[in-house]
Amino acid sequence: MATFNVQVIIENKPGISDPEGDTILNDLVLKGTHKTVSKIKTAKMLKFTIKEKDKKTAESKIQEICDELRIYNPVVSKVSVVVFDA
Amino acid sequence: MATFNVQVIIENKPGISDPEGDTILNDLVLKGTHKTVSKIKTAKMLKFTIKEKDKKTAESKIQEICDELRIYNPVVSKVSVVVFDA
Amino acid sequence: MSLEPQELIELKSKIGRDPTSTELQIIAAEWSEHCSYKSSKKHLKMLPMKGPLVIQEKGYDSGVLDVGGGYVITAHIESHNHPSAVEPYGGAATGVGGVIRDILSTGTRPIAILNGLRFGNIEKDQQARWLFKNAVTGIADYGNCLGIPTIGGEVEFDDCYQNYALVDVAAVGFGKKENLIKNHAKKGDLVVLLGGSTGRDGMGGSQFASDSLESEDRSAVQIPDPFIEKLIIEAILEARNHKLINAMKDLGGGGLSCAVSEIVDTLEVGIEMDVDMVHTRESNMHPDEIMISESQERMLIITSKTKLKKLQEICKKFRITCSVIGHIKSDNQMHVKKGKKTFANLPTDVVVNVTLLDLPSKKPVYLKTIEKEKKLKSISDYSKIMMSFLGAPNIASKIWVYGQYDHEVGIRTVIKPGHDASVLRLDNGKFLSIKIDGNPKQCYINPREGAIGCFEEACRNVVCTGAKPIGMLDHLQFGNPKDPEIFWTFLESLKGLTDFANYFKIPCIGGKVSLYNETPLGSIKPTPLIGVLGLIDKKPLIPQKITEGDCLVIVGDTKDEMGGSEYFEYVHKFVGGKCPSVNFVESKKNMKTVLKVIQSQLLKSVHDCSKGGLAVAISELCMMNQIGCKISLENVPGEKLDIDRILFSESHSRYLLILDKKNLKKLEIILKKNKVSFKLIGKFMGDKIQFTKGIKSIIDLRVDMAQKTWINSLKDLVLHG
Amino acid sequence: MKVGVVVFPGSNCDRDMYHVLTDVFNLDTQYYWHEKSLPKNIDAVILPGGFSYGDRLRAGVIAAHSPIIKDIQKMAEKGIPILGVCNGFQILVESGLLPGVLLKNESLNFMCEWINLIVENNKTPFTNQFKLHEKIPIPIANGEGRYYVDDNTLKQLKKKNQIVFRYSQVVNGSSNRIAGVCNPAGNVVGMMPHPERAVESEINPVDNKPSSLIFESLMVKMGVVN
Ligand SMILES: Nc1ncnc2c1ncn2[C@@H]1O[C@H](COP(=O)(O)OP(=O)(O)O)[C@@H](O)[C@H]1O
Ligand SMILES: [Mg+2]
Repeated sequence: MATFNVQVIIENKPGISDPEGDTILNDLVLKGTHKTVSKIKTAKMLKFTIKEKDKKTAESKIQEICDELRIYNPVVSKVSVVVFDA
Repeated sequence: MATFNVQVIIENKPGISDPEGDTILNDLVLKGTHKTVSKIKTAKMLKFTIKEKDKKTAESKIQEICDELRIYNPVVSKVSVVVFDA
Repeated sequence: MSLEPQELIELKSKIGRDPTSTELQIIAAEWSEHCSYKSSKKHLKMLPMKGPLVIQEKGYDSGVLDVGGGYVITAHIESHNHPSAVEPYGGAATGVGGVIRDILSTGTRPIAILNGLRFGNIEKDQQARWLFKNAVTGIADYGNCLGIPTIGGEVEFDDCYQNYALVDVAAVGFGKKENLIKNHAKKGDLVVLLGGSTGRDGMGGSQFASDSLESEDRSAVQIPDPFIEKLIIEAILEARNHKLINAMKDLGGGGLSCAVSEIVDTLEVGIEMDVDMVHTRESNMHPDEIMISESQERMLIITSKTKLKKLQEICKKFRITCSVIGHIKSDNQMHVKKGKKTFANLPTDVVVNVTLLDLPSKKPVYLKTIEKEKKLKSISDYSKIMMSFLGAPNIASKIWVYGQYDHEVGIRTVIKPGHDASVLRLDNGKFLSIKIDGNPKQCYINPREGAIGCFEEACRNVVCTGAKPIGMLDHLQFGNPKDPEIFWTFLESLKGLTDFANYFKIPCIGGKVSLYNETPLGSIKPTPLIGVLGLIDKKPLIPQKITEGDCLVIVGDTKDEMGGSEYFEYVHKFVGGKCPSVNFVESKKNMKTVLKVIQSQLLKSVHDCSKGGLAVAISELCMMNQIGCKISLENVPGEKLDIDRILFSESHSRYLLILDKKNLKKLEIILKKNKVSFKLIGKFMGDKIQFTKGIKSIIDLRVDMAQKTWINSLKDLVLHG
Repeated sequence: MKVGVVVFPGSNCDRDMYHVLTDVFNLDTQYYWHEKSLPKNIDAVILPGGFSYGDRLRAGVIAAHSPIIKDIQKMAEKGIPILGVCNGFQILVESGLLPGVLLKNESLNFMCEWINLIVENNKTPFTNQFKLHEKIPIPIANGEGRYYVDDNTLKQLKKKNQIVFRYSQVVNGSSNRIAGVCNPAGNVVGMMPHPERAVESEINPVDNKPSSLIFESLMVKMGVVN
């Protein structure tokens, strides 16, 4: 058994609006001096610490958790899972 | 000039509690069948699209934006910036 | 954390030996200004604390008022200034949490929150905007999650708070008198720590609150967890219903050190506790750290052995941790162990009794000249000035703030924020009216009159709803008390409040002192904040919609008192002039008379006249009711004054009465009989706010345009700079 | 008639709802803690507002995994009237009993204000006493109240008459100004605004009659009144 750090990123599916990202861009960043930014998207991240026999199992376990427990809402969000050695 | 995707991850500094992560762990994940998870930490992610002459400039620009515009509060959070080619 | 050299000597002589490091930490926490009130305590005694409705019990952290029918109201006020200045979101949120636990510790359910907020100049200063925005979100997120309505408050911006923030939170509780916790403990009782785990966050916060911010000790930041606080509230109220709580105290500044020593000392018992039994967030915490950690959302309960099991069941139901950390002894010692090893063993009276200071005071030099007026530029277009004035951050509607607060949960809120005081219905058929007010601009110019003014203004707001003031909360916020000039302003404010409270027989039921509020620019202006609670036996005056033809009558004189007015400071950038002062006799007469006419049901609504003066108060009525008004300034009672003074003087004791024309005669009879100064000054009509003097038009504004500016300007400032 | 008010850790409008059901409408009402099961003979179930589990991860998602939800699912299938208000609506959505999702308000802020609803479906157990398109002054208080469905689902909702309430004006950016929906059978209804805050004239600055009809509809449906 080994310990893995797993990053789960939950973000909007394409086409779903992201008022928070837009607000940070328009009311904060573009109001300042930084005009080279053209888009900001917000996402939520969960960092799991999990003990499994290998990387692959860790990844599939976390994917399972995300689907089963509705860590993300499939109507609007998608999720991506990246495993790191702890 | 090239376009870069920059991921900014904002999370609580070490030692600062994360009640949301604790709740997701204890009231959702551990109540289910997945007992191999031992910790969950939440973080916020911002994905910037930025046009700069190179990767390094992109990174330092984004770091500047985060600091100057108080995208995060250094008292409680830390930020990490990762640049990808678009 | 450290003691002053002479305090260390004193400690050694009291206990006859060198203190251990844990003892030093405990003492440093408890003897800090924040916990011990060492600079202010001697003087705070002057405030009248007793009254026919006041219930005094030992060990209460909030005031208790008997409101009849077997019910009580509890109330308290706190601030979280230093933490909010570095982490506005968490600082403001945990500020709410702290005062809620004070209410809870008496055994009453928290039913309302009020907040007073102060920041630097948000028009110029991005940092001030950031602080403001995040403090508001912090309060909203915490109070909303708890399901306790935030029903009112105030917001003010002033250069003196640059890079700083004052976040004051008042809370009200309600419950049956018979359910009040009668704090008691006997030998063998168990001491239980309940709620969130103890961690290293918030180490040394009370010390931090007493130090000036320069050191920026950022470890003193606390992470809010409103969800666990909500569960604690429900668990404790359920435990209360089962009579499982012998005594209770919340953990605030000074953490376990202060909570344990104070409760044990109050109950005249001793304690033996084991830090290993405290549920911690991190491993390897040192006993010193456990004793002084200010981790939030924790309560201390003393229960009997036989009641423990039921208490544990309740905690389990609400998924909160509770640990038995010690037991009560009869020796008046505070004995702290880790396993078998003793880390501290102090007489409780030594811990809780710091030597009180009697700091020197001296009238500040600046006060000699501040009330002199300078020549001001003359105004050619009052309409234009008025329009920008309505968008000034201190005048503009605060709807951007209270619109983010759930002010209705609990379904008690009869008068919602946006008027003068807010009103809650109580289960005994009566109503509670409450408002907090402050005015540092006036307090700076005249600390005594300014403080009295805040008190009267809060009373006025409550009176506008038909309530009789029954209790007061004060929060005294000043700079470094070791500066004799600052300490003088503290004493003057306190004396003023005392005089007013005595004259009006309004007892002080609670308060707080926050000193060392220093910014990079120096001390803040004196900022006492006064909360007034009023009781309505029958029916509150709920503002009715003003319609075409309604009359506007003013009660009270307008005087040449422009010092500290928003007009002087915002329009003329002038700090100075004569501070408005309250004439006690006139004030009482006006209050009583207005309450009388409200009871005789002649009025549609009453609005108090304060910040921004008559011009703003009347405009507010027009904008809220979307109706115009024609006002004849020559009819305004009082001294003979220039136009700008009639419009913008912030004289106290003035009320605007709105009524249907058919009731005017009856009203005039009552007002005359009570010998108050009054006059019919205007009529509601059309869609313009029109101030005239004789035949001359002074201000002419479209209500809809004015309203747009007034409603949106704060939001626009925050969101778009 | 027996009504159950379900209480989750962090529910905070449960007591308000209970007060209205018992003191205003004289209904036999009982609280049910989220770990308990619902009795078979219950006539209606209400999920009140609040912040179950502190709205962590996403409003309603953790509570949607509570043991009691299984019972609620069974009751839903049996056609028993179920109403979710605010957080209760969020829980019903997250547990799949109602379609769509509730996102952060477009303003990104918590919003507490009085708005107007329009009744779009007066056939549900909670709306049968309304005239179609009747206006209801009522308060909202939420941070995640923006109802979202994709275009296809929206078409379905319209076809099956599942849109129960709409805001009379744009409030928070909801798809089609939707404020409340029901399941295809119509017995499960979710709404963001708080009817329990609007049925007593003392605290209702506008008009308490329309909101009362939500509860009176239920009573008619159950045959308590007609
Ligand atoms: N921070 C706040 N939180 C909640 N309500 C607020 C806040 N600031 C102002 N309000 C509300 O806005 C209204 C006007 O406030 P204020 O200008 O302070 O009134 P007044 O001049 O009568 O003292 C009041 O109802 C008050 O409770
Ligand atoms: Mg007022």
